Amino acid sequence: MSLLKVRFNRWSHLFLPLSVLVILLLINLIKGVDYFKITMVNGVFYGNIPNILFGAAELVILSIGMTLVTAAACGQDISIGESGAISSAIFVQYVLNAGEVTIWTILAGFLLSCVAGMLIGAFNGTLVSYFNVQPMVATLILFLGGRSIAFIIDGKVSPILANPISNQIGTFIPGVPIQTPIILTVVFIVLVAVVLKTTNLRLYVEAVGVNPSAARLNGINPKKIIFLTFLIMGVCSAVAGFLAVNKAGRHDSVNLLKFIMMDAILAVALGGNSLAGGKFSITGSIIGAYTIEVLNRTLLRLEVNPEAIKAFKAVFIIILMVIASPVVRAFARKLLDKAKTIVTGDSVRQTGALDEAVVSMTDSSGKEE
Amino acid sequence: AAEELIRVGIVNLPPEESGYRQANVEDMSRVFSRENGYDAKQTNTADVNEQMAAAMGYIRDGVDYLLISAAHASGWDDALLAAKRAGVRVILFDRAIDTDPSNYEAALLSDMHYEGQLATDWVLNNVPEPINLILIRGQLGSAAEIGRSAPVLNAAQEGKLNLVWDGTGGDTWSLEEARKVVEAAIAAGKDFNVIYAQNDGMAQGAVQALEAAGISHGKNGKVKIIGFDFNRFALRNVQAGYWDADVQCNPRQAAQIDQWIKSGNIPAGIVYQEEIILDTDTIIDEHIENYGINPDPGKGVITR
Amino acid sequence: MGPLNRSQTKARLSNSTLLFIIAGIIFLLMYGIALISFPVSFRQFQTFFDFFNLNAALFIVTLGMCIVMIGGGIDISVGAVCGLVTMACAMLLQSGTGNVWGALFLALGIGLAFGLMHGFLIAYLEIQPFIITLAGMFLAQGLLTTLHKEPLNVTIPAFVALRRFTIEIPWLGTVNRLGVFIPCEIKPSVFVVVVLVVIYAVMMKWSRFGRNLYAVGGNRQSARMLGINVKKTIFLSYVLCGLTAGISGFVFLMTTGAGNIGNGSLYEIKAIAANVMGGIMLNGGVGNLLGAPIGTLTLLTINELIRAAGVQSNLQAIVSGLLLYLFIVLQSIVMSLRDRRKFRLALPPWLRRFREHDQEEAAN
Amino acid sequence: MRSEIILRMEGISKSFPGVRALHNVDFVLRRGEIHALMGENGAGKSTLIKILNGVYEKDAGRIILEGRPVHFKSPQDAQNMGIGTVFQEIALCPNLTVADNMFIGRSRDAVVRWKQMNEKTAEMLNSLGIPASPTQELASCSLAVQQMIAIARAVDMDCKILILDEPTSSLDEDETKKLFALMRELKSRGVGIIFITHFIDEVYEISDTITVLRNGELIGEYETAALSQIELISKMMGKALSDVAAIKKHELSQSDASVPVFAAKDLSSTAGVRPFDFTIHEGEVNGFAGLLGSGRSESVRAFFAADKVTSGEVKIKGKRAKIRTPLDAMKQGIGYLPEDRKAEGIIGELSVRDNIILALQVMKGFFKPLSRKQAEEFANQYIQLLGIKTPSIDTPIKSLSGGNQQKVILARWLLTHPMYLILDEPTRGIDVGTKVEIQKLILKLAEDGMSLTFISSEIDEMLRVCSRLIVMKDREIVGELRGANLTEQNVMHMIAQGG
Ligand SMILES: Nc1ncnc2c1ncn2[C@@H]1O[C@H](COP(=O)(O)OP(=O)(O)OP(=O)(O)O)[C@@H](O)[C@H]1O
Ligand SMILES: Nc1ncnc2c1ncn2[C@@H]1O[C@H](COP(=O)(O)OP(=O)(O)OP(=O)(O)O)[C@@H](O)[C@H]1O
Ligand SMILES: [Mg+2]
Ligand SMILES: [Mg+2]
Repeated sequence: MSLLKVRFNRWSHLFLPLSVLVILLLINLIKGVDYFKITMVNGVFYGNIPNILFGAAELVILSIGMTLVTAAACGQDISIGESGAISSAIFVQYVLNAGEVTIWTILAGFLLSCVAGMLIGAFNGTLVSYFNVQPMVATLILFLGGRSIAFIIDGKVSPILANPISNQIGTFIPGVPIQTPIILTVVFIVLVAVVLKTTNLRLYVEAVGVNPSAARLNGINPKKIIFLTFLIMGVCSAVAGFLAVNKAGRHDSVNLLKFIMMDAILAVALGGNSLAGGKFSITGSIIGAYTIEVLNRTLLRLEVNPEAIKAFKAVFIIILMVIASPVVRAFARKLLDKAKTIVTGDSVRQTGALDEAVVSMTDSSGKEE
Repeated sequence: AAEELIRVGIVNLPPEESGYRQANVEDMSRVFSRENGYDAKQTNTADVNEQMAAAMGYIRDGVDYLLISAAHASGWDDALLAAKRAGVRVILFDRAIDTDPSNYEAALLSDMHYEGQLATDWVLNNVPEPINLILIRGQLGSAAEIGRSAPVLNAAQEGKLNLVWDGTGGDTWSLEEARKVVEAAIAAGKDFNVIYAQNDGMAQGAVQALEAAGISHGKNGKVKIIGFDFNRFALRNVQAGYWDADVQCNPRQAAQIDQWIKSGNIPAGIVYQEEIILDTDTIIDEHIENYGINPDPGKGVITR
Repeated sequence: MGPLNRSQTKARLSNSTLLFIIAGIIFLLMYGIALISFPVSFRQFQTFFDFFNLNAALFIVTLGMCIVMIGGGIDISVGAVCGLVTMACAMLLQSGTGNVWGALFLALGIGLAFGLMHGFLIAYLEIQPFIITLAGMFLAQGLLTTLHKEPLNVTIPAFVALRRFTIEIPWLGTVNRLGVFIPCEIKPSVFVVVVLVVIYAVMMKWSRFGRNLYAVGGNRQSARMLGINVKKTIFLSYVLCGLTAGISGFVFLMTTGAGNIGNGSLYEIKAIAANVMGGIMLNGGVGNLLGAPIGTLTLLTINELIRAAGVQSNLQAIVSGLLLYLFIVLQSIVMSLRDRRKFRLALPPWLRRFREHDQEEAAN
Repeated sequence: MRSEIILRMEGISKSFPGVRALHNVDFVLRRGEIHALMGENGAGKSTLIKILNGVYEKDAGRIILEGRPVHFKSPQDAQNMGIGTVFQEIALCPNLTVADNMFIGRSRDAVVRWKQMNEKTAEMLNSLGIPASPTQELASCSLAVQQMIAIARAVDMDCKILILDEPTSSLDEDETKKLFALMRELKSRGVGIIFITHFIDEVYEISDTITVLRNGELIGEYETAALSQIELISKMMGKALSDVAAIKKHELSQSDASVPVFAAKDLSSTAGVRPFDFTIHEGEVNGFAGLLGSGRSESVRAFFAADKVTSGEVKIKGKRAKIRTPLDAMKQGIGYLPEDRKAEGIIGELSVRDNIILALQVMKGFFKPLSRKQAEEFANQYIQLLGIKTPSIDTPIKSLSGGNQQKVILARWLLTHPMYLILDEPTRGIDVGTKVEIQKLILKLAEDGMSLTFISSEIDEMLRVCSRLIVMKDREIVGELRGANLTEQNVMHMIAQGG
C-alpha cells in the first residue's frame, strides 16, 4: 500500500497533462469511434495516431529543450523557431553543396547544424547567464532577426532538398512500417532519458532554478548550468529544424517552425511545469506537446470554421486549464471529502493516497510566487 | 550629377516574408538604383505603424516619389494626405490600398481576386463533376487570402462546386498546416478531387498528406492540385504532371513604374498586371525560365 | 554583548530608479547619436512627434503591460485585444448604428471583458498567466476573424473629424526638400497617451493599489503576510491591463481610421521589449512606470534609425536585432558595474541571482 | 489575579500531507500577558500562529477573539481585527522602501501619503534605534535590521495581540533588550503578546505564562514563575535534557607546530573584510566572536570562496591550494553551512533527499549521479542521525519547520565528510535539545579528526565548544583567545579595547 502510494506520488505531477489529453481523446472518440483506426498505406501505418505522432515530432523535441530552459533560467526562449530555421538552413546548404548525397553527407550536415544550433544557444545563453538579461528579452533579438539570417544563408531563395535520403528521413524507409520522424523522435526522447539518468542534469537544473545562490554555495555554477540549458535548447532546435526541413523537402525560412515557441511554451505549462522555473517534468512536457497536437487536430476534426478556429482553441484551453486548476481541484476534493463523510460517516482525514497527491500537486503548482 | 538623381522612398514588406516578396524587393532594389538615376531607400516591414512611420519619414525627407506596397489595405488616408500636402507623389505597387483613388497618383497591382478567378475557372472547366474541393487558405485576412478565396466561395455558393473542407494556416502560409488540413479531411473520410491551396508551399504540404495516405493526384490521379505564385519547383511539379495547375503572381513591378516615372507619363488610377495560369498541358520550359521565382530544381524533378 | 555602534545608513537609489535612469540616459544617448548621424530626419521635431502620433496605441499598450509586469505577471493578449477592438469599433461605426461614444464604450467594454476574464482566471483560479493570456490572444484573434476579415475603413464624418483633428505648431515646422512647408502636428491620441501616462504614474506611486502591486510583484508570499489582498491586487492589474488594451484599440483606430486583421500584431512582444528597455523587469516588483514610454521611444528610435540610414532590405531585421542587443548589453553592463563599484546598494534576492554575495559592506 | 481572556483557541487541529502538525491544541491569551509558546523544532508553534492568522485553514477547532468566534481567511483579516504578527521567516517585501514596508497593507486609504509616512517611519526607527532610513530599499538592510523593522511594523499597528515568532534569532543582545523593553511597554498597555523563542533565558526574562507543545499536541500551560527551567525543557522534549555540563571540550593534543589543515594568509574578499591570516589544525574547533556585523561571516565566507576572493594565499595541509569557487573549496575538503538558511541554504522546492545529497552529489561530479537507492539510504541515515522531523524523504524541504530545515543543511555537509567544516550560526532557530545535540556532535566530529569553525551569536555556546576564539571588530581581527583565557569577560574586553 505505502509503496503504491509512493509510486503514485512520484507520478502525480502528470495528473494535469494526462487528464487534459484524455479529455481531448474522449471528445475525438465521441465525434467518431474510428478515431484510433490504423491502416497500412505503402507498408506504413496510417491513421490519426500516426499522423499525430508524425505531426508533433518537432514540437515534442522543442518542448523538451524549452522545459530545461524554463526550469533553469526561469524564463522562456522565444527564438526556437528562428534558431531551427537557421540551423536547418545550414544543413540544407551543406547538403546542396556536397555534390553526391550519401548518408554521411546528411549526417555531417546534421552535425554541422547541431553545432550551429549550439552557437545560437550560446549566444542566447551568454546573454541570459553572463549578462543577466531576462530570457524572453535576450531571445527576442534572434526572434526579430533570425529569419533574415536564415534567409540570407539560403541565398535569399527557398532551396529544395530533393534527395532520396532526405526523402526517407521525412517520410519512411521502405520496409519500416513507422514513419522516420516518429522513430527519430523516440530516439531523441530515449537519448534525453539516458542523459537524465546518467548525469545530474536534473538535480543541477532544478537547484539552479529554485535557488541559484544556494546552488552556487553547493558547488554548482548557476551561470554554466543556464548556459548549458541554452546549448541543449540549441541542439533541440537544430534537431527540430532537421526534422522539419526533411519532412518539407524544401527550406522555407519564412514558415519553417513559425510561431512554434507559443506551442512549446504552452506544452511546458500543460505538462504541469511552472513557467517560473524550478522543478520540471519532461514527461509532462512531452505529453503536453502531444496534447497540443491533438487539440489542433481536434479543432480541424470538429470542422470548426477556419475563421473561428482560434477562438475555439482559446475556449478549449481555458476550459481545460480551469478543470485542471489547483483551486478547482482543491474545491472538488473538498466536495469529495464531504460526500465521503456523508457516505461513510467516517473521519475524513484518513483519506488515501489520491487526495494527498492532489494536495501535494496543489502545492507545487501553486508555487510560482 | 547627384542633384539629378530622382529621390524615391519605397515602403515594402519584408523580403523574408516569402520567395515572392524577395523577388519583389530585389526587383525594386535593382531597378531603382543609382546607375539607373535613382536615389532610393527601401523600408521593409509588415507592421502597419512601422510602414506608416516610414512613409511619413520619406515625406519629411521630401522624396520625389513614394512607392508603397501596403501590409494592410486600409488606414492609409492620413499618410497619403500628408504626402499630397508635402508634394510627394505616391505610386502604389503590388498591394492595393482601400482609399479614394485621388489620394495617389497611380497603382500597379497584382489582382488577387483575378488570380483566384483564374484558378476557379480552371477548376470548373477541367475537373469532372461532381467537383469536391478542399480549400486551404493562407494567412487569414491577408489580401491574397481574401482575393483568392472569394471566387471559390462564390462558386460554392452558386452550387458550381462542393466545398468539402475549408482549412487554414491561421497566421502562416506553412506547409505543415496545409498538410494537417488535408490529413484531417482524409481522416474524416471526405471524398474530394481538388485541392485548392493558396500558395505553392501549402499545395506541397497537401500533396505530402495525399502521398502519405496513398491517394493519387496530378495529371492521371484522382485529386487535382492547384497552387499559386509560380515558384519554379511548383511549375516543375505541374510540368511533370505531379500537380495540375499553378497561377502566376507577378512580383516584378519595378520596371513598369520606372518607365512611368522616366517618361513622366503616369496613368491615373489602378493598373493591374497581367497574370496567367499554367497547367500540365500548357506549361513549357520558357515559362518556368521567365516567370518563375525561386531556384529551379531542374526538369523532371518533383518535390514530394 | 556591547552596544551596537553602526552608522546611520544613507538612503540610496532603489533598483527601480536606477534602472529608470539607465534607460533614460541610454535613450538620450541614442537620440543624440541619431541627431548627429542623421540630422535630416532627426532634427525635425515632427520626427519626434510622429513617434507619438503614429504609435500612440503602442505606448498605451506598453503602459498596461507595465502594470502587469510590475505585478509579476504577463499579458500577451494585449496586441490581439487591441486589434479586435479596432475592428469591432470600425464595424460599429460603419454599421451606422453607433456613434463615436458608442465605439469608445465598446472599446472599453471589450478591453474590460478580457481583463476581467484574465484577472479572474489568473488571480482566483491560480492558472499560469502565460497560458491564460495566450488563450486570450487566440480568443481575440479568433473573434476578430469571425467578425470581419476584410479591411474596413471608417468613413463616418463624426469619427473622421475626430481623427483628423490636429494641433499644428507652425513655428516648429520645417521645409522639406521639395520646398513644401511641413508644420509640426500633434494628434489628439497623443493627449490620450500623456494623460494615461500621468494617471498611471500617479497611481503606481501614490495609490494604495500601486504600492500593493509592487509588493505583490516583489514577493507574493510576503505581500500576503503583510495583509495585502494579493488576489484582488493581481486581479485588478489584469483588469487594468485589459482596459488599457481596449483604450489602445480605440486610439489605434483614431490613428489609422481602419479596422484590420493585423492591427496590433506583435504588440505584446514589442511592449515587453519596450518595458524591459525602460527598466521594468519581467519577474515583477521592479520598475518605474515612466520607463514604459521611454522604452517605447527607444524601440521607435531604432526603427527610424534604420529607415534614415537606408539599411539594405535583407539586413533590416538583423540590424534592429543588433541594436536591441547593444542596448540590452549596455543596460546589463551598467547594472553590473554598479555592483562592482560598490554603490552600497544590494539587489533584492531575485535580481541578485548570480551576483557574488553582498558587497555593500565594503563601502562602510 | 489573572486578567480577562482576549484570545482563546480551542481544539485546533491541522494536518499536512503526511504530518499531523497540530492535534487538538488549546491556547489561551490574556490581556497584558506575555505568553511564551514553547516546543521543539516542528512542534507546531509556527503552524498555530499561521492558523491564527488565516495563512492556513484549520482542519478543526475554533478561534474566539474577545468572546466572539472568528474565522480569518487571510492575514489581512487578522490584521484588521487587531492581531499584529512577526512571522518566523521575515515576511517583508525587499523591493519596497522601509517606510513602505512599515505601512503597506495597513492603511485603508486609497492614497499613499509619502511625506507623512516617511516622517512617521523615521520617528519610529529613531525611537527604536534602528539604523535604517525610511526611503531606503529594504533589501539593502541587514537581516537583523529587517527583523527590527518587521517588529516595528507590528508594534506600530496598535494591535490588541502581538505575535512574535522567533524574533530574536537574528538579533543580538542589545537589540533583544530593546525589544524586551518594547514588549514590556506594550504589556503595560494591555496588549497580549505571544512570544516564540528557543532561548530559555529569554523566556524566563520576559514571559508570564508558558504553553508547551510537543509533536503537535498540547502539553500544558504553566506560570513561568512556577516552572523550573529543567522542567520546562523536559516538558518540551519529553525527556530530560542531557547534562550540558557533561559536554567536554576536545583539547588539542598536537602542538601548534604541526601542519595546519587549513591556513590562509592575507585573505580578503569582495565582501570587504580586511586582509587577515587564519590557521586551523586537525581536530580543532575554533570560533569567531564579535558584534553583529563585525565581519565574522564575511571572513569565513572567504575560506569557502563564497564571496569572490580578491587576495591572499590558502594552504591546505601545507600545500598551496587555489580556491576560486565553492566547488574548489569542496574538493579540498571544506564544507560551509551558510548563515542565511532561506536565501543560501535550502533549495525550497526540492525534496529533503535531494537537499541532503546535493553537496555530495556535486562533489562526485556531473556524470556520476547516485543511484536512487543510495541516495535514499544516505538521506534516511542522516534523518535518523539528526532526528529530522519530516513526513518522508520526498517532502519538499520548504514545508519542514525552520529548525528541521537547518538540520537538513547540516546533514548535507556532514554527508560529504569534510576535513574542515565551517558552521555559520548552525544553531539559529534550533531548539534547546537539538542545540546540545549539535554541540556534542561538533565535539565528536572534532575528536574524529575533523576541524571545525563554529560561529554563533550566543557566546556561551562558543565558549562551551571552541578551544580557540578569534575576536573581530569592524571587519578586522583584533585578537585571539584560547585555553584558560577563554571567558566571556575577556571576549568583551577585547572587543571593547581592540581595533
Ligand atoms: N506548508 C507545510 N506543508 C507541509 N508540512 C508543513 C507545512 N508547514 C509546516 N509543516 C509541518 O508541520 C510541522 C510543524 O511545523 P511548524 O513550522 O509549526 O514547527 P515549529 O514548531 O514552528 O518549529 P520551529 O521551531 O523549527 O520553527 C512540521 O513537521 C512541518 O514539517
Ligand atoms: N553598519 C551596518 N548597517 C547595516 N547593516 C549592517 C551593518 N553592518 C553589518 N550589517 C549587516 O549585518 C550582516 C552581518 O554582517 P557580518 O556577516 O559581517 O557580521 P557577523 O559578524 O557575521 O554578524 P552576524 O553573523 O551576527 O550577523 C551583514 O550581512 C550586513 O548586511
Ligand atoms: Mg517555527
Ligand atoms: Mg554572520
